[in-house]
Amino acid sequence: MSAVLPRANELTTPERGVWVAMRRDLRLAVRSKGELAQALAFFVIVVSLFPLAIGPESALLKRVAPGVVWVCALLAVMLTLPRIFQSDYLDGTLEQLALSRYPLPVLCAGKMIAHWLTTGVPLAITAPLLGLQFGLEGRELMVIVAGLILGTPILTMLGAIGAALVLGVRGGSILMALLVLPLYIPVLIFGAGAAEASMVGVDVTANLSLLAAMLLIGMVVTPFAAAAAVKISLD
Amino acid sequence: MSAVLPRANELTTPERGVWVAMRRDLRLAVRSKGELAQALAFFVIVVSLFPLAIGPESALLKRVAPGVVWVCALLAVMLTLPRIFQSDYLDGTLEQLALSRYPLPVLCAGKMIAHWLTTGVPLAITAPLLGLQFGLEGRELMVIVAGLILGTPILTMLGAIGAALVLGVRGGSILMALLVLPLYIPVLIFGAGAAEASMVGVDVTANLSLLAAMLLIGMVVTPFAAAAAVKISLD
Amino acid sequence: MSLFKYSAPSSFYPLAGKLVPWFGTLAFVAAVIGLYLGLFVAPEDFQQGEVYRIIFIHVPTAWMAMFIYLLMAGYAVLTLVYQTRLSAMMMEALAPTGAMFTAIALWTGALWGKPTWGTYWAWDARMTSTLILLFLYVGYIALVNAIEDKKRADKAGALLVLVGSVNVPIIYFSVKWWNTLHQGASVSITQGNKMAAIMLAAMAIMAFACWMYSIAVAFCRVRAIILEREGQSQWVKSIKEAVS
Amino acid sequence: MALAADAVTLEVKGLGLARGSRCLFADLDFSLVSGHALILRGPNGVGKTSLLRVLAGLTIADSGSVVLQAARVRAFAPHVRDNVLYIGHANALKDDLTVQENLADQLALDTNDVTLADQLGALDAVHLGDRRDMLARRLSQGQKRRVGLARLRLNCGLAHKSMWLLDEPTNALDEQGSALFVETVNRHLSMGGAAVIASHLPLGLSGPVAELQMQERA
Amino acid sequence: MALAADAVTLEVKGLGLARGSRCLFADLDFSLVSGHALILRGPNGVGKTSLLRVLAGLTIADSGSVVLQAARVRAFAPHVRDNVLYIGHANALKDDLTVQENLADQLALDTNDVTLADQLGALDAVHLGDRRDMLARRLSQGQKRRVGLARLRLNCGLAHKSMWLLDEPTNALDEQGSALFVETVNRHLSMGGAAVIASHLPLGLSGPVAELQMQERA
Ligand code: HEM
Ligand SMILES: Nc1ncnc2c1ncn2[C@@H]1O[C@H](COP(=O)(O)OP(=O)(O)OP(=O)(O)O)[C@@H](O)[C@H]1O
Ligand SMILES: Nc1ncnc2c1ncn2[C@@H]1O[C@H](COP(=O)(O)OP(=O)(O)OP(=O)(O)O)[C@@H](O)[C@H]1O
Ligand SMILES: [Mg+2]
Ligand SMILES: [Mg+2]
Repeated sequence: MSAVLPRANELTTPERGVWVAMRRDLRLAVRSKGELAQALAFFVIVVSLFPLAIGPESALLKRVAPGVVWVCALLAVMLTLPRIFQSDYLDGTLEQLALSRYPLPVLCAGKMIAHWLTTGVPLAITAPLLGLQFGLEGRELMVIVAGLILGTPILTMLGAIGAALVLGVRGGSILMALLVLPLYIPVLIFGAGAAEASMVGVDVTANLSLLAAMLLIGMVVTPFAAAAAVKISLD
Repeated sequence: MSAVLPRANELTTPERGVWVAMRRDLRLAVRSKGELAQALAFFVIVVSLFPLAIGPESALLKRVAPGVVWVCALLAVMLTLPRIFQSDYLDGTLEQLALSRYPLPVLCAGKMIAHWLTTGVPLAITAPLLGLQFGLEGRELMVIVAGLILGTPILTMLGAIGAALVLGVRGGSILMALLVLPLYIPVLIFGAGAAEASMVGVDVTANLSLLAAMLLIGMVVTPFAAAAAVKISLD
Repeated sequence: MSLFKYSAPSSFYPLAGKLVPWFGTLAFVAAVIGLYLGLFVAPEDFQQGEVYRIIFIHVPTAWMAMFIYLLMAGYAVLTLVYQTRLSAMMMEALAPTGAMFTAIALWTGALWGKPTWGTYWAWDARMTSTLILLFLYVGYIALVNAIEDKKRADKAGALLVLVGSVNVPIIYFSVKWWNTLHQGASVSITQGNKMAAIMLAAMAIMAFACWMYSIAVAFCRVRAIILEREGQSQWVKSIKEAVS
Repeated sequence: MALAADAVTLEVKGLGLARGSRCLFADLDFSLVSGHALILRGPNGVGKTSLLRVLAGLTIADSGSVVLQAARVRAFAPHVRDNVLYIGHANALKDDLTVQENLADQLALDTNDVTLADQLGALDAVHLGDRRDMLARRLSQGQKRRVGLARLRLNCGLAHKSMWLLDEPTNALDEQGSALFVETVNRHLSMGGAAVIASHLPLGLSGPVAELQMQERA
Repeated sequence: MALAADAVTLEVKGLGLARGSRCLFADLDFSLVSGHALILRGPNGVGKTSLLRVLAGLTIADSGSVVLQAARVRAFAPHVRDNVLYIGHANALKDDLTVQENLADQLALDTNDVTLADQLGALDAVHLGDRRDMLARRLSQGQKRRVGLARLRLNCGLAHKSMWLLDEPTNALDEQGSALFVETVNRHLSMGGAAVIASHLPLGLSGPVAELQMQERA
């Protein structure tokens, strides 16, 4: 058992850190049955509430469809944000992550990816089905999917920061909503904007490329911001 | 210290049980500063998201206003549901409540009241302001307020049952959303229905009285249902 | 622990104490002059009539709403990079004032909208982004109040404001752009009512008044915060004895 | 003797509980009367906590019966709620309330005639007197346990919950705290109460104490 | 001796920490080298946990310095993350993963060359062999602690986190478990590791052990 080994940190590369954190969270998501389905189901249900609340005129529904779909996607992602850090914080895992051989931003990045794979991706895939319910057609649907693919990771990344800030704060989940939603607004506007544009036949590339730009910036910055937030919450 | 006292259960009347549970939760809500404001702020923000997603045409906005307000109120209440039992479950308080001298349904009733006072009431009070943003006028606003006053307690009561059922389940918050939202649909339909009716000048009493009826039934039944759910989660 | 970190509040406390009355009086005087010019001297607006005079409240407060957030962002950097406690306290002291000005800008704007546009609220780009700014303020205040441990609250608030400030420009332009995409019901605000020099003067003076007011109030609050935070430290005790 | 009137009796007959495929205990028989204590002993995972939860009616046994005060223990039955005081691993403290408020709230569940003076007295006794206005979240591990100890001290005098079910009560307590606990239980027993206590450590209770040694089952 | 190369040293100078109005400790000086253990003693609430968190860089001290491996301890500095293994009151277990998966995930944070065989060996050693595929949520209190014990056992051989900071590690463990813990720490020390342990119970470590008795301050 006391064989001499190379110091493990030579083996602990950043990529591996991302992978370790991501695998862990993905496995948990798969284990707690239906967790994958949940964000999705919430999305579907809330979207379906609107016809009940607004009334059945198909013209009106089609008109508001992109907006409704986007707002609901945004809420679905937001509701699942606590998953990223909450339970790890409560059971002491977060301390262990912070003291692990891997730098915290790397692990945060892994967690973000896992969260996106278990929320954003399923949402983007189902959105078209809901769009059909509201009478949207091919191109419009494609634009919504594209927007969600680009937009949901941004929601996850910004959200992770908020989720980390409210760790251990009572009433945290809704406080987090308070912090995060204003930051989500540009994503909402560009995403829904693209969809609307596609409906009135305006060019959508502008909107989408803005989302892409935000995504790139986010990928560089947010892991560090999230890690900083975690450190603040652990002290 | 060893003075002989009457068995305490002669002193522990149901009303008192309601009061004990309610006071406790209200104090907690007041303590964690801003918790009162949070449901409210969430409500305001999400309502304000829709114009950003749908677009600023005032006619369209006014048309969808009641539906949007109601869906958002519903979500705001739902997001605060975990407050009712979650933390009590995690820190072992719930077991103590279940083993206390007061019957569990009584304590649950107290908790529900506390939750409504800290969510439904503030929502009903703010709703008119948001209605104004969407260009609704006096009577329509009044109907929305009346609907919320009658409807939000039902949301709390039904929600408490769902909240109790998902205790200790990972990803519980969103799973709870799945359980609860379908139950919320009637409330949504009658509430939003009343508001719509007021806009087209139809009589609203039918909708509202249906809400009132649901409220009365709920007050009788739900405390027991919630208590049963708690017992299930504790075993 | 840098020396500055510990000496700052103790030395700043009396300084602020001395300055507050000055800024206070300046604010008061400027406000009186500005309002007098604005409400009585300035001529009536040819198309809007008397209502337009609301501009003398509206515009300065709207400016302050934005400036104060930027200011807070600056303090946020200090807090996170140099971990100076005073900067964090300044943020906490400024936030309510900023929120208030934002609210006033919204309020006066809405009041103004009724007579001029026939509606209290139109989802005009500027209005919307101001509303979002209010949300940002509220979020910060909620977070700082919700966190029990002050040290942590400071850092958390700072990080939030920083992330927010990065978003503010994005938000502003996104909203502007969103609004112009499908032409909304709103009238462009800066549409030409020629501003007489006297109006500009009045507005400038009012803006100055707002600045002075903000500084005065912020200093008062910061003093209160310092007392609350350093309640047990020696110099505060000595002050309290001196007072009582 | 204050409680002689309603002396407490616990009768366990042929009790059995299985978890998944594993049988934790079977045909368990014992009984307990006023003034007596039963200590549950056994290796980790043998089933002490599970047994306590069955006695409290929190878990339903697979076989056998638990009879408290001549009435069968069912989940949350009134006579159980009137007589059983269960303290598990969790401390049931609200982070956002002060120590004294937490104590008051816990007591309010059992009785409504504990004066503030009594509470402060108990807090002093468990060395939390100077922490009484501190938020519970700031307490150390052992101090959190001590709040429960204060509750116990008040209980043996006031609320008359005569059957104590305690799960590793001395965890995280220092020597002085453990001694205080022992003294508290002794007082409770001497006043006609009874207690079932799961613990890995020697407690050194005075008065009639039985031990139940639980064995790992293949 | 496997670790002689990177012998571990901990230097604490004039360390001070206050919480709210209360000063927990001030001008604390001590040092620790390979093969030595330091036991933190003191009444509940005296500051043992707080001190451990400072040493781990989780809490920032108000004054003084902690120097580990000749480099100053800052929050989450690389050399801290490479050398410090901290186990607090929380068990860092995922309820929804099996025991073995939990162990594997915890190890994966420090190293990536622990074979499954090693893991199962360690689980057997802590008497969790037959529980390895059970969900962690079902474990008993003591069994949860034992997973951490298994991690420690693998660590002294494999991951080389040489500075152990352990907060009441024997809580909820039975006699056999505590004995196992002591043996594990002894092995760690004999391999050139070092440990700071907060505990209320006598541990009976062999080898060079210092005790730090912390006093309640007025
Ligand atoms: C709630 C509604 C309103 C909000 C939130 C609002 C917000 C703002 C803001 C943030 C500014 C400063 C912008 C800058 O200086 O770049 C501003 C300036 C101004 N607002 Fe408003 N406004 C509102 C309604 C109105 C209305 C109804 C009018 C008049 C019809 C109006 C007229 C002006 C004028 C003339 C300025 C100064 C021009 C300038 O600074 O470019 N506003 N408003
Ligand atoms: N579903 C299950 N399948 C198999 N065994 C289970 C299951 N659920 C729980 N167990 C076992 O039941 C036992 C629960 O025991 P309990 O918590 O009562 O132990 P304990 O005597 O309190 O131990 P400790 O001294 O560590 O507190 C554990 O050994 C656990 O492994
Ligand atoms: N804000 C505060 N104001 C005053 N005292 C505080 C504050 N926060 C924490 N404390 C005190 O600091 C101490 C924290 O001590 P710590 O948790 O390190 O104790 P410990 O030695 O680990 O005790 P135990 O043996 O019970 O685990 C407690 O006495 C607590 O009352
Ligand atoms: Mg146990
Ligand atoms: Mg401790």
